[in-house]
Amino acid sequence: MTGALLFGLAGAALVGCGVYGLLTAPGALGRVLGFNILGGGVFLMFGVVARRGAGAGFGADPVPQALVITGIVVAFCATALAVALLVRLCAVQAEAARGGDGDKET
Amino acid sequence: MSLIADAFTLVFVAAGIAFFAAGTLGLVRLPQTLSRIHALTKADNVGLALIVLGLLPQAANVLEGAKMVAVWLLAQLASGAVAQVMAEAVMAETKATKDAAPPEEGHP
Amino acid sequence: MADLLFAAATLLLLLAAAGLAALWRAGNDVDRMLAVQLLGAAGIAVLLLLTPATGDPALLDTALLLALLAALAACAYRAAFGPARQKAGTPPAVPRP
Amino acid sequence: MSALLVLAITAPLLGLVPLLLLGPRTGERAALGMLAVNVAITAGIAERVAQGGRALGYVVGGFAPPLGVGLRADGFSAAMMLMAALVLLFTGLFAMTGPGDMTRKVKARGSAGMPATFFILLLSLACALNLAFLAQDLFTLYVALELLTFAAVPLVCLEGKAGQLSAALTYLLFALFGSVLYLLGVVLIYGLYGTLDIAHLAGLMAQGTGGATAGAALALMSAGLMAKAALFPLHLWLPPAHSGAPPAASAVLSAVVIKAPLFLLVRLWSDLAPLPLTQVAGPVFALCGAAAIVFCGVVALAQERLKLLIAYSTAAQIGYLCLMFPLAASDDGPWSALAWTGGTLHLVSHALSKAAMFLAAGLIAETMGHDRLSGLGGVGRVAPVSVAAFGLGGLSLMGLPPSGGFVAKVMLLTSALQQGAWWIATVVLVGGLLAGGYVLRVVVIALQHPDSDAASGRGLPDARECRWRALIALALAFGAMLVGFMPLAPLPFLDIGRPVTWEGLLP
Amino acid sequence: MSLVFDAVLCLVLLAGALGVVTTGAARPAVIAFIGYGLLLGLAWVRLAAVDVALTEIAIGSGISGVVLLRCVRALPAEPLTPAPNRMLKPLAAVVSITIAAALAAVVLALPEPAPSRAADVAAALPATDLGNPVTGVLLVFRALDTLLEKVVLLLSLVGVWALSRDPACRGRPAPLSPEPAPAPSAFLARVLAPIGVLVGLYLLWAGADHPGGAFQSGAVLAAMGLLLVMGDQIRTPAAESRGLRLLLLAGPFGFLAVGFAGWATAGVFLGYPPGAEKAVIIAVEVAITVSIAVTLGLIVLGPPAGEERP
Repeated sequence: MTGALLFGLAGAALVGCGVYGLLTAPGALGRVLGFNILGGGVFLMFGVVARRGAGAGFGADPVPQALVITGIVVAFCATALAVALLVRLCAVQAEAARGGDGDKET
Repeated sequence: MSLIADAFTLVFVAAGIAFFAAGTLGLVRLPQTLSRIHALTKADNVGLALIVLGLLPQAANVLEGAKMVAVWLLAQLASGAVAQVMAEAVMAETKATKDAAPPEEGHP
Repeated sequence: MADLLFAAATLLLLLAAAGLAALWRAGNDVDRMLAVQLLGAAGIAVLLLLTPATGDPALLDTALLLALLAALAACAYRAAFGPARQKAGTPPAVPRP
Repeated sequence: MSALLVLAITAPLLGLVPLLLLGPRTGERAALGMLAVNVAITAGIAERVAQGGRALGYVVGGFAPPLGVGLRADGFSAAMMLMAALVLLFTGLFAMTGPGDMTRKVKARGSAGMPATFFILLLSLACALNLAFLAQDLFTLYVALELLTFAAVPLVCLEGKAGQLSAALTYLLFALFGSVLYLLGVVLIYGLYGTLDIAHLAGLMAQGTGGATAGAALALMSAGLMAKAALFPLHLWLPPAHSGAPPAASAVLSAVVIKAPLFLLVRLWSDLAPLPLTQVAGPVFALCGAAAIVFCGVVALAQERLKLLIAYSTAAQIGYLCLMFPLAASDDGPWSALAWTGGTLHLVSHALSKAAMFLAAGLIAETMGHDRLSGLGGVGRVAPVSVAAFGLGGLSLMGLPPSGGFVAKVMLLTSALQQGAWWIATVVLVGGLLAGGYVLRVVVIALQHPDSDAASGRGLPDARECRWRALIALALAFGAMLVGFMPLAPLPFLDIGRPVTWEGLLP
Repeated sequence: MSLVFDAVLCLVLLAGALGVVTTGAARPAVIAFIGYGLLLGLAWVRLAAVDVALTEIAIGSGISGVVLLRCVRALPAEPLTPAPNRMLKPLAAVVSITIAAALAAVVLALPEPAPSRAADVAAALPATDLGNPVTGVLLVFRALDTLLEKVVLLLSLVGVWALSRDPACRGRPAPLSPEPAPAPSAFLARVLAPIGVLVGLYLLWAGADHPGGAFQSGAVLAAMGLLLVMGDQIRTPAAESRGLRLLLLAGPFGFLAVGFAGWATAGVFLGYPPGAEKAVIIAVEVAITVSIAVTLGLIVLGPPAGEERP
């Protein structure tokens, strides 16, 4: 059980890392990475909650584990959407910088 | 019987770790990226092979042992190919910098 | 026996971490990618060691996945930073029309 | 077990199939049909709740809540659902390809219908909102919030301009930060109680076993919801996102999207948290709300662009709901019930009036070719219906009779005075004055004689507002006025099904 | 001894996370993030969560890595750094350390014995005929969450496609590399992808009774698809293709159809027909695996580039 506690502390520290990344990142990509680290820490804490709830023949409470899987997929979707926005933004800005013909689209 | 199996496992795992250590050392000490790739791949493959070999007696059943071997084969294949990809990336990058460095603005 | 296997896994992890740290500070980005590959290889070995140590055969599936996806990162790196990548200062590559 | 609750969530999704498989026109018609069906379903739910006098419940998959997830509609959620469904339907009608749109293709800026993507997002919003109002499981609510975010963010940047893209990115990052905080709270709650069902949690929390951790969890969840609702210190993303989006998108974003996290905030503190904790947290929320009303109201006064002005007004108006928390939590019999009714009515009337105003502003901007206030002199002549819709919507923001805003603010004011909360009463009044300032400023400019607008040196354009679209905005504004004919008393409908329990709802 | 291993793993994990957030440049930060994902996968294994570990390795590290590396390419080489505030970093450090310490205190204060739903799941699982409790929670007990999460996935693809220059979202997404694939990448794709597809199918098949399932399998299949695209073995698919759209819809709407069918067969929405639970659950899993694979792959590939001109 103490092993789970260690990971719980690591999860808390990861949340701290993620917040630091969100606060200090110079660009949007850095913030996205910070968000991912933060999310990883939160998920890890959920995993610890699951591990502590081991019983009934299972090594861990399966409910939080299932929720974490859902959460990881959602977090990935968020990352991908943010990245797509960022890529498009960079392209539009680069176009505008090159010739200012970026606003001819409707 | 299990004592012999355990001893076998320990010897081979220890040897595997030694190879990993050698690979890591090479990775740190070798001067060029290309040679580092070489060191990494070789050490990994041999180290992993020794560990898999050592763990085979510990496998609960034949299927588990077969899966271990499958993991090793897959890792072998992947790391060989990855080494190629990375080496190609190094070549491409050095070529790009070489191309880009000498001429001032003469690039099409 | 399980303890010894755990000790071996710890040793591997430490080795990978040491290699990682050294490469991270010294190298260029390809070297950093290499460091990640090293980590992946050590991860596979660790998972293999933990399988008998914990008695959970499902860990082998994780190792299998790790071996499979190590290649993905390398390929993605190569695809993203090929020679067509301009040097600093030029605008980013626009997608093909 | 009421099947309507399941239909409320799934019916909007069914509309996605034709949108993704068939042509845009067919898909658009199917989408509007589904939005109408959604109104019918939510009206049916509201009617059942009112008739039965008790909440409706549904247990998905047949596994009762501690293990499975349940849906539940009480009076409060039924009212919110109906409001959201109406706003979505009207916005959908506003955004559809109209009779003249295909022929006027040449007019690049013209009010052609929105692309098919818009309708996909609108239907997804309907699903997400209904889920947020119905779900009783904290993790299902997390999924609902994510669904809402993923439907709302692309709405901001449908046109792909640089400003919109960066506003959407900021919005997404804020929303994601909010989700993570909310999820962290959920993790702690599960660690404490081993369940995420609101009814079960309310019982467990009332026993006071959680201690400081429970408080921390609620605080984290609230902070996350505040980031998503753009409540005062976390409102920075709202003005660029809501003002930059196309008008139909701005309308739903401002009117209903931010209402879901606000609703959950109310749910959290009135149904989940034990009363002593709510009484501690109430003043903090009220303080944030007061700051939002005053600060964002003043900033709105200083805006030079119509849509930005309306967006800042949204950030300010959110504050009124937060004033409700200490008043409703005071356990002061009829006066706290009055505050509760006032807060809810404010949510509803603000949604209707703000949708009307954003749609009207969009039409005004389209007619004039810009939305700079200094150049809008005399716009009342070319866009009379839009200006009327804007003015009527503004009535509700100012809190003048007859309007929903008036009734809501009077209720909050009465409750505050009766409970001796003078500072809240003052804030309500100051907020009304500020709203009066920025709404009247626009109306006065719009009604000016065009010639008096010498500074800009440009006359009125030949274009005319799109009449049927303006009428839709006007209808929404009238809806906000209709809310104003409520009696000035606690509404029993809103109290149906509280406190939250599954008793009598499970099979 | 296992405690020592856990402690070392936690420390390395933290070092990786710190590496991500303190490395100033984008490319090293993303590379560090890929390594961090691998370590997180190991941590999940140690928490007796092999299902999560598989998901984390496949999605959190593998596919996320592709997305992020691609993003680095698109960023301008010299990021516009705002004038760095001297106070920002120490202040941020203080804030983050405070938050981490508070959370650590909360973790230490969690109640003992821990509350758990494990017993409920164990009691209800036999009725579903599944051996893997996590699959049971995902597809039976909390099927509504999973169904809606499929919609989230679809919606994020809609969001990505909405960024296309073509408002009607036609055409193919740009390939991941602007140039033809080098020989080693092509070789890797040709050799590894078929094996990977087998592994993906194996995870799907195993998922009913052992760790694995639709998410993990879909992610592996998507990764293999991306590998093939990066190796120039297949073209990116055209967004307007009717077949592709059907594949996208198969998962969420197949699941929804099964949910409605449950009304008829089990008397409740998202119920499974008594006696045929496992067969129907596996059918649903197959449908959502296909949709997850296609959706994840397309999300990574990005918005379609508009209609092709011959």
